Amino acid sequence: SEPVARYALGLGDDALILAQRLGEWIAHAPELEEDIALGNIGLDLLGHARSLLSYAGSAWGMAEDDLAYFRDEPEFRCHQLFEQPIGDFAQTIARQLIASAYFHGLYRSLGRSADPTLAAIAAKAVKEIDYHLDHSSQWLLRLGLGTEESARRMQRGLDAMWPFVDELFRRQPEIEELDGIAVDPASLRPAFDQLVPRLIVEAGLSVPTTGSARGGGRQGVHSEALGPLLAEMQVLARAHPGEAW
Amino acid sequence: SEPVARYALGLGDDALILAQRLGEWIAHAPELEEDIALGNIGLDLLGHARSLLSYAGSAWGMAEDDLAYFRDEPEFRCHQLFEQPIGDFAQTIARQLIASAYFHGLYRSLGRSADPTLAAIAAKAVKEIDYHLDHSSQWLLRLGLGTEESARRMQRGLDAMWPFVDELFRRQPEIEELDGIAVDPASLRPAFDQLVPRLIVEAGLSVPTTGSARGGGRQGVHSEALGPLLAEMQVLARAHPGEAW
Amino acid sequence: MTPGIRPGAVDDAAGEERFLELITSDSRVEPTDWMPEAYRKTLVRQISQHAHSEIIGMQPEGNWITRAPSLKRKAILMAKVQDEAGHGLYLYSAAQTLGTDRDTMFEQLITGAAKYSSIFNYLTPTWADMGSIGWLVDGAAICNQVPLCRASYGPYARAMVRICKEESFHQRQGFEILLALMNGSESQRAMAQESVNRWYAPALMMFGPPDADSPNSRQSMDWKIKRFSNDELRQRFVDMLVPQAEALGVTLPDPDLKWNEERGHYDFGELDWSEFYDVLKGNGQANAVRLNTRRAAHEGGAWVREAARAYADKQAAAAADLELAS
Amino acid sequence: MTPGIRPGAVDDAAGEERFLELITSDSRVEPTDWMPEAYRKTLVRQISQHAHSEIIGMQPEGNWITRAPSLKRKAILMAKVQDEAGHGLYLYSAAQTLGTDRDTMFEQLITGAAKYSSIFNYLTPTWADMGSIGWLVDGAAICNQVPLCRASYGPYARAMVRICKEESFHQRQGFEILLALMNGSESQRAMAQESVNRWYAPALMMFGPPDADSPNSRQSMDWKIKRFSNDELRQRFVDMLVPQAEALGVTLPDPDLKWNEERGHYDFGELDWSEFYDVLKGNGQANAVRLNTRRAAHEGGAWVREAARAYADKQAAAAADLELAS
Repeated sequence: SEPVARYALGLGDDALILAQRLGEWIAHAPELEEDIALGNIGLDLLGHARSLLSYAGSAWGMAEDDLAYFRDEPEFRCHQLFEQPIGDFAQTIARQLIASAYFHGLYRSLGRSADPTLAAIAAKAVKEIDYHLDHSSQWLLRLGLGTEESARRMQRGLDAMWPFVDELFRRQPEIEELDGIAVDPASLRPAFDQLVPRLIVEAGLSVPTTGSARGGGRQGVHSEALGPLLAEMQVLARAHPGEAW
Repeated sequence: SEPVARYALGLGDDALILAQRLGEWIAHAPELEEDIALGNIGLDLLGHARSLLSYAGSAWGMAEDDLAYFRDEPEFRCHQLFEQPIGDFAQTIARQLIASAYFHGLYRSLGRSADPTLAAIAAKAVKEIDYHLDHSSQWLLRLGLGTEESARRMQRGLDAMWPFVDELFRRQPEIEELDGIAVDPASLRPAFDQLVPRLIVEAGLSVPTTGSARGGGRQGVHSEALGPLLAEMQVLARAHPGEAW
Repeated sequence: MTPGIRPGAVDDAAGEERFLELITSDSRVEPTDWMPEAYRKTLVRQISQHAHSEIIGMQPEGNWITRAPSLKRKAILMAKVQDEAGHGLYLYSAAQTLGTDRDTMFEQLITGAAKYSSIFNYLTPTWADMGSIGWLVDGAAICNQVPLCRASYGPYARAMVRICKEESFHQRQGFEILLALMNGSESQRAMAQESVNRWYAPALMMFGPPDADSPNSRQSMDWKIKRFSNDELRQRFVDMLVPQAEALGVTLPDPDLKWNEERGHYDFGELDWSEFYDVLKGNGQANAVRLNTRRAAHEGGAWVREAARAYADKQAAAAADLELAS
Repeated sequence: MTPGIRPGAVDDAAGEERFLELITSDSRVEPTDWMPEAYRKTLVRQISQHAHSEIIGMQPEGNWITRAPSLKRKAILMAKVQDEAGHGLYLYSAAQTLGTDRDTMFEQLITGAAKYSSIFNYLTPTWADMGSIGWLVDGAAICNQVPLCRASYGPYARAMVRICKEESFHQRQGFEILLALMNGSESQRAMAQESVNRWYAPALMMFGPPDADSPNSRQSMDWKIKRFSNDELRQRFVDMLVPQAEALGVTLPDPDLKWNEERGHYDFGELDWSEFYDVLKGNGQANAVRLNTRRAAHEGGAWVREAARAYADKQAAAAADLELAS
């Protein structure tokens, strides 16, 4: 149905844009193991994106690539967290920590969705997300408790990403009719708040006290980082509209 | 004439792509003075690019924007030096040093071209380039003789850009018919070799001994950095083909 | 020189008298004149906030330099963003005459201790925003700043003269961007209107809260730093905008906007001040990104500034040696 | 343990006899076996060069991850580039069994002291290059590597078994990219053909210079590290390519290419070896960029590796304290 498709589109865009960002790391990571790890996480997310976008597109007679390559910026529905530039490794880890904790709760709940396709996608994603969360938690500890410089950078990374946390958990009027199918984002906040601040403190760092960005990604309001990302992502496909690859 | 237009196109692309790169610094420079200085240099270069592309386009009934926004990568004629990413400030200074020394000789000679338009564009550019060369020479000294870290970075920047020097001065068969109009690039090399290595040594650094990149920018062979640059530069214009702004 | 006495300093009573005389006679207070500490502090805060606004204001427009849709627009935009950096520098210089150095002010900016205009916490998702910023944001800035060219503190007033000249140029450029879009395709016109819809109310809020909620304004007006109240300036701005909007063919997003024959002004609707205060508190679209971007540039460039300092020191030492030897 | 004697070391004469026996009987030499220093050095050089090639080879393909024209192709490409990082790691592990540690080898790579396959100094200006690299470059690599699965040094041979399996998967993916383009629009077909034109000769040169100019090969063949000569492998590759090119509908850019009934092989034209040597000397399209990119990643990530080390040390110290206390 249309509302389910719109819901899947938002989730798919989150995964797609974060996967695109992680792809920027490959061949540029601090060590080969991280080229592999960040690539793996990116691949998992790209897999989630493809499932979700295919499902969304099925309601509109569109393929995943129609959605990924031929929508303009205001038609994207990702939260702004996922659009932010990769920054340094610490900023990437900060975002991965937040994102993984969010997906962790989300896909666990969504695994119980009354919509069998969403439930199946989520159930498959859950195991992968466990690894993502473990990866970022481990790095949070290493960087937070490693050297003075790494702790400083890790704190900066958290501070830079924290304003985009709030948006993830805001109530979305558009999914209220999807009771039992969609997950109320607000319901995921307590678990996040129980987990992430504890991890940050364990890593010897401070839970940021920054304000919250206004957000609006689910309504097509995007940060300034998305435009250039889409320009690059879509350039080739758009130069050859309608072609197969 | 067609050969003159093609010659102007190459020079225009050099200036355009370097201006585009310098534009990336604005609001991101190490201090406000450099936001201004790099912006100034970029603006000058953009001015040269517009004059040269307009002139080239006049032979083909095309406007500067047709050339800047609606050519694909293999149709661009810039040397590969100008396409390289901005890197850190030292790498940017290394490129500016090489580029300014090259333009310095080029526009001085071109000021005596039998083609009055090219001569006029060059004569105007010469004074601006003097400032550009002074700016990069000063920074070369500051970074080369400043701190251990700045010297290390400046040397790295020079090493990274040096492979692209050779291409600037290669004989171009396609301009041989433009005797008295175009400048033979090879004729500019002695002055460059007299100036730049001396500046580098004065700054306490070593003249790089790296190999030379194969190049081919004037034939449309570009480095991997150009594609993403064009994707971003052209995205908006291409989304609205034929519109005025 | 007697320690503790600055050159040109006079005792407080005589100084205060002269200060009041300068203010009353609409003359200029200069850096060497005696001035009340509160006057000095108010000025430093206001001038440095203005400087910070110019510096942070480079980002929302800088965002489109690489994507400007024509080379002419790219050149104009680069020049404009560069002007803003220049304004930042003039203003820092003016503030420095009051005894606060530039590094201190800049530090306050990047640690978040000092404010900048909330308007720059809004985003520029479309090219039309380059037009709206010029037309509406710079337009509002001009309404604010023209009277500041007569501010009682000399260095500030003089900086504003130069800045206002450039700002009015910027405003015209913004207007032209929107005009080109409104004369363009349907999608270009839609882009322009959508952008004006987003920027109109925030631009009106640039004058600050309604007079009733702006208790500090009175003192600034008495000191002739400020010459008109927030609401007066806002009214002036709206009166200026309406005919320009008609010329452009854009609709200003306020159903209550209409000419009031009696007042000789346009009436306009209530603004949502809760949004204003929320952005001010740090919950705008881009507060964190703006600060982080400038801080990252500053921190990432620390080695460059250190090198420049080290080099200058070495040069000075070498020059001193030379002098000694001669 | 007697100092100076490694566990499993034997005196040279007995060791050499056993080594020759292993080689002659086509058995595997293992890390603990005695081996001639030249054999060890040859292997370290060859294996580490192979590892470096995998690592540097990530870049020309990594270049298209953000721009891949479909999500499926993006996923395949990401997985492929990641596999290359994995191959780099296996190969480093194999080389480490010969007593050279990974940091040393990596250092040799980024300082330019060690070589990697020249093929990765070519550029990937078009998406079709993702196809050509898979089909031609990985294809050539497989021809080279399949015999290495029987190399006399055990850890190397075992690493190659795993790598070959993945490479043949990569080659098929490359073929499929080109096939999709050849089944596509005219501009897609042109893109594919143009790319094959660029990569064909460099891929043939991947097997190294003609046998007459490759004096070191003989020793490697005697040691059963190498099983076939450069020219034999090149011939095998060309024979494999021709029918695949026909299936694709691309033309291989060699006018002299034709079936020789007598030899039972395809004849092919002379290659321009001056280009090969020029690229090897550092004058290829991307030599500097490839090294600088990896070096920048490594140096830019130094603080991350330091943090990981510091954290591990602290953990180890804490664990030791705990043990002591218990």
